[in-house]
Amino acid sequence: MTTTGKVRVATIWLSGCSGCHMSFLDQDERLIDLAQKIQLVYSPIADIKQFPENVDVTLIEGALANEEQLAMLKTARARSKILISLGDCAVTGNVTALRNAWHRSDQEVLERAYLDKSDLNPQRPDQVPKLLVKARPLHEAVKVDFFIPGCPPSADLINYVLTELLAGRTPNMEGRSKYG
Amino acid sequence: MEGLKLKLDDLQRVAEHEVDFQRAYKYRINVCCSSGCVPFGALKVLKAFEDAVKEFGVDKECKVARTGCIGTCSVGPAVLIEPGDYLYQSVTPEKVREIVRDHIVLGLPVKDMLYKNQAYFQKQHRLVLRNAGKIDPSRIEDYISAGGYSALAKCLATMTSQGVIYEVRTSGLRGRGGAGFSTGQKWGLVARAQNFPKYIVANLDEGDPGVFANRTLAEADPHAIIEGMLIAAYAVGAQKGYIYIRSEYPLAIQTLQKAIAQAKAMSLLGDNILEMSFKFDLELRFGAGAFVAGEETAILASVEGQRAMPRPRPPYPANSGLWKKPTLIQNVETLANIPLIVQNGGLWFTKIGTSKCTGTKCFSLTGQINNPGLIEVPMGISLREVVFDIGGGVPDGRKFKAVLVGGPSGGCLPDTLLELPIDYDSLTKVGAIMGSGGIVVLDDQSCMVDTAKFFTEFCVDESCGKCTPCRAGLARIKEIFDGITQGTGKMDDIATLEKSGVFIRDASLCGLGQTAPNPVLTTLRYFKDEYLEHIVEKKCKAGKCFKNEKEA
Amino acid sequence: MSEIDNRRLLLEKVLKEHNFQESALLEILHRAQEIYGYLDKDLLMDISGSLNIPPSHVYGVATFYSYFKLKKPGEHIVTGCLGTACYVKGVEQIMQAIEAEFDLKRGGSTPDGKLSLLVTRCIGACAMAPSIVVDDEVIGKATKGVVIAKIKSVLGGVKAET
Amino acid sequence: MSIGTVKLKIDGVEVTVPEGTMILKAAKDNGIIIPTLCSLEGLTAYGGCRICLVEISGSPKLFPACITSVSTGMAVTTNSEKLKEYRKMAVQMLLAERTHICSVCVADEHCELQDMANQLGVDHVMFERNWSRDEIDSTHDFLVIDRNRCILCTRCIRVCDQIEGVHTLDLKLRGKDSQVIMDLDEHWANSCSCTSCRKCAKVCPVGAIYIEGEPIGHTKRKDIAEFILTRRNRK
Repeated sequence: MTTTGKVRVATIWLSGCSGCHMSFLDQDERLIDLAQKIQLVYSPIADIKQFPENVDVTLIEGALANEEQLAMLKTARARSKILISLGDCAVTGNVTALRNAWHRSDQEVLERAYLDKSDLNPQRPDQVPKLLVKARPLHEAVKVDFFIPGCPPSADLINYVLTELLAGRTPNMEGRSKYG
Repeated sequence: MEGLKLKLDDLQRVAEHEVDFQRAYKYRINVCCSSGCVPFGALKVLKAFEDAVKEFGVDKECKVARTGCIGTCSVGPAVLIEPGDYLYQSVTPEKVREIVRDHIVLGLPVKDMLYKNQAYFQKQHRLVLRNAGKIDPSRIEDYISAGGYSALAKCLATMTSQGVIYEVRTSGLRGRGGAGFSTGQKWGLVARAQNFPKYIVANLDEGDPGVFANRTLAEADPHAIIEGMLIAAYAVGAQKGYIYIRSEYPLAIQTLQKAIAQAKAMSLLGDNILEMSFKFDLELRFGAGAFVAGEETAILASVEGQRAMPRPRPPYPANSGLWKKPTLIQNVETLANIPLIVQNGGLWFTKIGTSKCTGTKCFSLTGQINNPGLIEVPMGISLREVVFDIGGGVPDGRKFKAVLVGGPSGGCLPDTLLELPIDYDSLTKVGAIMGSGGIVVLDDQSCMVDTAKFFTEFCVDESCGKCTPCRAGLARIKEIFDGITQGTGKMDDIATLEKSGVFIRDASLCGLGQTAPNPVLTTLRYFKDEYLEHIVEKKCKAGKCFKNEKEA
Repeated sequence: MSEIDNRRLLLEKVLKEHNFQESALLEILHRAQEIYGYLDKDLLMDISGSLNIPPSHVYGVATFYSYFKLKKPGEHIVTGCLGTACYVKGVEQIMQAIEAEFDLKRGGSTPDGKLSLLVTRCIGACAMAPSIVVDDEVIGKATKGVVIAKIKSVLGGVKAET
Repeated sequence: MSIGTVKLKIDGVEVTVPEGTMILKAAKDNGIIIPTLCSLEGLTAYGGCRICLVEISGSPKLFPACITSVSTGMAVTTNSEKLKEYRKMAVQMLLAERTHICSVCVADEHCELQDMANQLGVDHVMFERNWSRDEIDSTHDFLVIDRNRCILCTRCIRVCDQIEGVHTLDLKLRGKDSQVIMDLDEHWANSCSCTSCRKCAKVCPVGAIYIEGEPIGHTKRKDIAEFILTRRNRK
């Protein structure tokens, strides 16, 4: 915690559809209560360039699919006390991981996505960071403290987990999570 | 003699006649022609002996016999000359003339060809293998002259079925198939079941890689198995039996087929056995390459012609087995003990072994060891005695590292546990099992992680796929091992291995799944440093791992 | 009478010996494989019909046990024993050498159908590990050189001395 | 012949049930629900999924409730911490075994495996997943099988054999390679024995067998086997 006395929270968007962030925002009026207790120090919905030091809680949406994301994830892990996988892509790989069952090389995956399946202007991408062999859930690369599954997870569930953590309790997912 | 319908008193006469017949020979040359010695040319050696005794004109005083395994499989072909039990090793057809000339004609054993390691036999106690290597398994008369079928005769003539069960119970004999359930108790359960017909299944589906005790027994002394089954049938009231044998054992199958035919011809199988109102039929059933079929309930499915998938117990086969009828399932090694117990009494048997674990156990001794082979030792003998005194220790001046007891689902035990007495309970306590008696010795060039991975792979291949832990769980464990041995292991892997191992052990349906994690759990327990070395330093001291296994 | 008819007659004899009993399915599959060399789908359908067992059940049993071959095997068969004792004694290296020498993978055959390489979990010849079986002949304490020479001689149709 | 009754305790509650009742049924009849996957009323018990394992006091072993019958004086625990942990483990192993991606699955929100995960609080899978990629057989007019979602519970095989009576389905191979097959491993359209009765799709707990174009909530009918049996026995 910082001098403001608020819990420093970050959110990260890796390979996902941003639906989990939408769900986060769907907490609606409860966000106002949350804002009393937390300070958003990094997020795709805030214009902050660098992932800061000393973060209390980081929520990460999306699967781990390329090397840039892996570096980001490692930074986040090193600088956060609590790391939370937010949503199915982060928890299972989900849609992003569909390519895993295809068992092809990263180049073939890119060609399929940018050339074969492209309706307009097929072109070979040159700015995509190098893909990992498999798209993975986050906990296969770093230690993850809590999981909020769902595609997307409900706003209620996100709120429940955050509220419990802010109160210093361990969330109990039994009967609450909605896998998939 | 074949074709003669034996009566009770005839047995004695056959035995005496056969003994007289054999006494006419001064020497008996036993050539081991079991699966272990044949590939080394045992059949040619047998032929050479037959020719040589004729050549030297001693064929009237020498009986050349084709026998089963003597146990020294690493130095085959082995030849045992009686009297005096002179054991020749690595005999070649070229050396046969020398042996016959010196030993038989001149009476001077050829010293430098004799098997040297006397300790190999001194610490053994051969009950089950009493006749192995000494009788011709293809002649029922040989077995009868060695006292065979007299226990059956004793049962039929003088004992009630309850009396037989009493002796077996008194003997404290426990199932030699691995689990170690009390044999007498099991017989009592089947005998009590009031549902007919009843069946007996003799388990010769020795699927444990590295184990060949049952095969050896069947090749060397098939009638001991048949007699044991007959006595069991008499005791529990069964009239039909099956011997379920691996199809990978062609010689054992042949030997048993012949033995069954002989027993039938002499009215030792079929209706009115020994002219008594006792009836028992015996058939062979062939396995087809499924380790799990050795499991008690899976073997039943297999005998019935189904996929060998185990089912939960209860109901136990003693009440609901083959075609839902009471069925006694017994390992052949257990059965081979029975004639001795009946003959000598249950109390006699308790004097061998330890108080809780009576009798002996056959072990197949293999791996990095000087004297691999088949041994039979009293229960309670220490691992050290087996590995070093009998086995002669590790060859080529290397260091002993671990011993694997109990087959692919056994445990890897380190040198600190070498003083452990071999019995069911002591082994279970340290995470190993008796299993079907496989002992594999590993030297310091073995990697324990690689070893655990090898056994896990075996169990993954052999899992029947019915229950989740064994099917899905073992496959995950195998993947974790792939990671660790290819350099992508994580520290979390150790906890995951441990957690899933314990779960698979506790939650699996049958013995295969319940014991499959043993190699993983014991290597984690005794050789954790090697896991850490693989995960943290990405190093394998033994040089087995981190090779690019998955090329292309 | 053609060869195929003969084989069918033999199979029929086996079926009758076992009285068309469902419980003899394994024995019948064993014998059918001996007669035909392997179990193709027509054969399995035939057995299924003869014993009145559902085809899926027959197929399930035939594929459960690794001893049954559903594909035509090579003319010559080499089987490596991957039992514990053989593994500890280095059978893996011999297998890799065979794969490299004859350009085939375990479980498969050479394109000309001359040679199949199979694996088994223990043939019980552990004391003379490592063991390789070349056309029903067990080679104990095998080495790369001996095994490869043996296979070559078998393929060349020369009766090799052991 | 009268059938006796048996008194036992389930989770501390004393219950009385007919002799020979399975623990699962005894518990259910007394309001205690033991989670299951492979078990289905009207079909023979299988005992494969290991979700319904319970503890019986006096034994260190665990027993599948679906196939273990009650006995007098038995004290059964259905929901200890260890059992919960083990159930979670079994569900995780099933989720990791093949390709399960709920968000693109026909059975999403109508899947017993997914429900089980949620109910038990499985919020992630500790194992790396195995991404199976078996061909989807959609050759049949309307029945589809996607073996990548199959959990090998064999409900379809049992309903096909025991209720429909044709035994089109069975398992091939063994262990992790086991697969549900039609006849001699034919494509579904070529199956000579299939009657297209749809029962397999109705009992499939996951999205492995489904009816093309039909909402899965409409297809699934867990009580179908028991329903048909009751109807058949009606005089």
